[in-house]
Amino acid sequence: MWLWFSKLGSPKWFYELSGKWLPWLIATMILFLVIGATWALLYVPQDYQQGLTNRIMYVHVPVASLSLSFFPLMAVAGTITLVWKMKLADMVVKVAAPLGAWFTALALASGSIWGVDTWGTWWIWDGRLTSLLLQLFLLLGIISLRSALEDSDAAARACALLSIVGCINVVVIKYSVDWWNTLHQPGTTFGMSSDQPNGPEFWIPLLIMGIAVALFFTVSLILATRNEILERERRSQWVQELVQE
Amino acid sequence: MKPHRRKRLGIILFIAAGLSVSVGLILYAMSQNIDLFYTPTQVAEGEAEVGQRIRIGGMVKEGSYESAEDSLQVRFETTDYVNSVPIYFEGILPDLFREGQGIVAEGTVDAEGIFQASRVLAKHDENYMSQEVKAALDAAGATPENHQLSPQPES
Amino acid sequence: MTPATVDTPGQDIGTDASQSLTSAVMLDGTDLFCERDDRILFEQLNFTVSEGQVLQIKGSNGSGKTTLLHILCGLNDSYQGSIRWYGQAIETQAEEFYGALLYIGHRVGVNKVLTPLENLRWTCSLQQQVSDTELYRALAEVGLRGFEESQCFTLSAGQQQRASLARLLISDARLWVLDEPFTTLDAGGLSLLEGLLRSHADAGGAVIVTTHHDLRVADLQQMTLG
Amino acid sequence: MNKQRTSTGQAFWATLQRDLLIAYKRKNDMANPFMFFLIVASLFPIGISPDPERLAEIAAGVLWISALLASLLAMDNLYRADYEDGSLEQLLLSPHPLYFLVLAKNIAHWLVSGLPVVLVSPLIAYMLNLPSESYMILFVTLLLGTPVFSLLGSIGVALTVGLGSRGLILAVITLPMSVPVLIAGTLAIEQTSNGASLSGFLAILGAMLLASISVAPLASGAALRISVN
Repeated sequence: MWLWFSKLGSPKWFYELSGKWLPWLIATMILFLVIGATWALLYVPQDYQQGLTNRIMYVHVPVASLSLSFFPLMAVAGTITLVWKMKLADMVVKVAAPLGAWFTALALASGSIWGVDTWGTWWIWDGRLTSLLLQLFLLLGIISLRSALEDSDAAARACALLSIVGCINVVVIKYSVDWWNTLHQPGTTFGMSSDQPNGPEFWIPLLIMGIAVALFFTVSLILATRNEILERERRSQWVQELVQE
Repeated sequence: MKPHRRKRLGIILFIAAGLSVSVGLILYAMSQNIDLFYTPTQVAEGEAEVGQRIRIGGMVKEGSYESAEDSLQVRFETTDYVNSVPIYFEGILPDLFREGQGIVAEGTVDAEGIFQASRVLAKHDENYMSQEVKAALDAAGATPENHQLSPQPES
Repeated sequence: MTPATVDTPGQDIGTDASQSLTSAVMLDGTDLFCERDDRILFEQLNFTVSEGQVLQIKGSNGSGKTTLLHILCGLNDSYQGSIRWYGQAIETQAEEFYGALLYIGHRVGVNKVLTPLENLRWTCSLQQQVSDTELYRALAEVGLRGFEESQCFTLSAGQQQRASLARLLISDARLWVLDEPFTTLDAGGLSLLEGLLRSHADAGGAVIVTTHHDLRVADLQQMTLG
Repeated sequence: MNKQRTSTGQAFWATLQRDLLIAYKRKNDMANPFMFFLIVASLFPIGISPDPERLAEIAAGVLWISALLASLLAMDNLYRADYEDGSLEQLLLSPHPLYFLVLAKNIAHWLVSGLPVVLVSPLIAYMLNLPSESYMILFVTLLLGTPVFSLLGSIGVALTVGLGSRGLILAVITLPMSVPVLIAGTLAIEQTSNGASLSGFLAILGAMLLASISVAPLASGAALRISVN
């Protein structure tokens, strides 16, 4: 187990392993994305109230739920960076921040498009929206701290620390804005039979889209990490050999 | 015990004590009414003071919607299927506003028990149904619980 | 125990004075490696400092002298290798180590708006209790009599350096780590500091110092970085 | 020559006294955040409307935001001088737990930058036409909330102390983290005037204060080590 852990920390090992996985991951992602998107856009029945607008759910829900996973991910990777000084973990913290910012921005944008039709407003200072907006600000803060610190080692640890502090803060912000103002719907529980609300004809495409977006997230994270590995290890022998080929 | 061990233990205890007291305070705060979000029943029972700025959440009662011909004034009742509170509002309602739909209104309760809303927002519920299913459910006399707004804001 | 001097490629380390066999090894580093911004500052670096010894570290600008001192003091932990205090890892006895360590950096730790007296009082109080008489005596000894109560921004750089060096007179720390302590001192200051180093070593203390100044002390080791 | 070691408590007091002494000798640094608070708070009536009723509505928010910005402005000199003159290295090399030394610096900093703002807030509240029954709530909530600003800001400033230009990045890092306190503080004033439970809000602010006293100095200490490294 420990061997596996330290092996995983080696950028070279990760690069080679992820290189083997990537084609499969990308293929699965495209498959799920095509099926999910076609189903969601063309075949999901219209909602009895929202009509076609409802279909933005198939983008918004997967993206928004994934964007909540960035801070925990970065906090875990940051802890590993601080405690074990694993370079790979720092690379994950580094590439996850901009990716998280994009996901959060997309969640906000898709939610806002949905909101204009259902709530009657593009933006509202609701608990979930506000906490997601503040999460975006915190991520942007981490990105700008990284770019401001010249020393890569100091930047790695500073961002790791800020990710951990930020993760705690996202939780506190979430609770504080929740009792501040709430409009967003609660989470939906899905029914198993098609003659109930939230039947399979709604949630199966959502599940497929969820898997597709999660795969997209994984693939982007791996690709960005691979980029970062090449960038940082550009002077090492194995990267030189790779370039030669 | 070595002195530095004792010191470290001291810090840990200090921090743990601080954190546990703060958790206790949060639990206490949760037991207090701090968010001023009321259900129609709470308003009907007079829990909200007159003139106090609150938010009320409930469903628009079927058949209660009336609007003026020449102005934006509307009147409807909001209900949690136990009690209803009449709401008076002047302004543009959101597209999703319709009878049987969940809403959140901000405003004050006046002396006659009418809620003077300064803002009405449609709260779309967490249930999705195709139009056919909805029709089938209605035909079968579905209970309102299926699309009842949760009485408390999510937390 | 690793010997004090190891011939390593790229590292020119040599001893000028024989090492006393009887005294205990205070601080030793084994196989130290440090890399900064893709540049290797030093690798396979070994050293030992025993009681009564002065270790002088030389090297050109940017050769990593200050980084090495930071590593020895635990201010910097981005290195590989092991550093031990009386044969044991520092983390296991941090309080003993930091109680016995006196570090004066390149930036001497003298606040500009405070007076030498107030500065000295605070830095000393981080380690040990001192009385005002001791503080006054130490400041007088480093040549700051009459300046005890003037704010440090009115003093010259050399005087500020002397204010920081007054700690050497008060502290009972066994290990002194000094980063370029001679730079701003005048001739009087030089011989004063040299005298302090000598008497500290004679009393069984150890000194690690970066300087290009020729030190005249009994048990001197030299190490050149870069 | 074996000398008596200082206890952690003595090192804590020495650090607190030193920082207060420095603040006393640099009265400008002490006065600036205070002046800033007064000026920012008085910009709102000028910028929005001098109408007493509208002012009364926004007064709580204006006071809290001004206090937050004033605290942010004051943060910068918490560790900067120490970083530049090497005192920070001495602090980190002390045998005493860094947690308490950082806490001492944070307390000293709040006493000179946060407390004056709290003390003058009822006066500004009067000028902004805040309903008089809210004065006490404002005062108490600011008293509980501004130390949290200092403790959280300390983490941000410790992370950025080595940077040449840190003003804006400090704001970008610190301001979002301060939002929960801002919400609790302004809601406390607004909602209690509507009849909500005051003790609930005070409990929340107290919880935030205790939690940040417990955790923030640890993070600040770690951040200082990173910055000196």
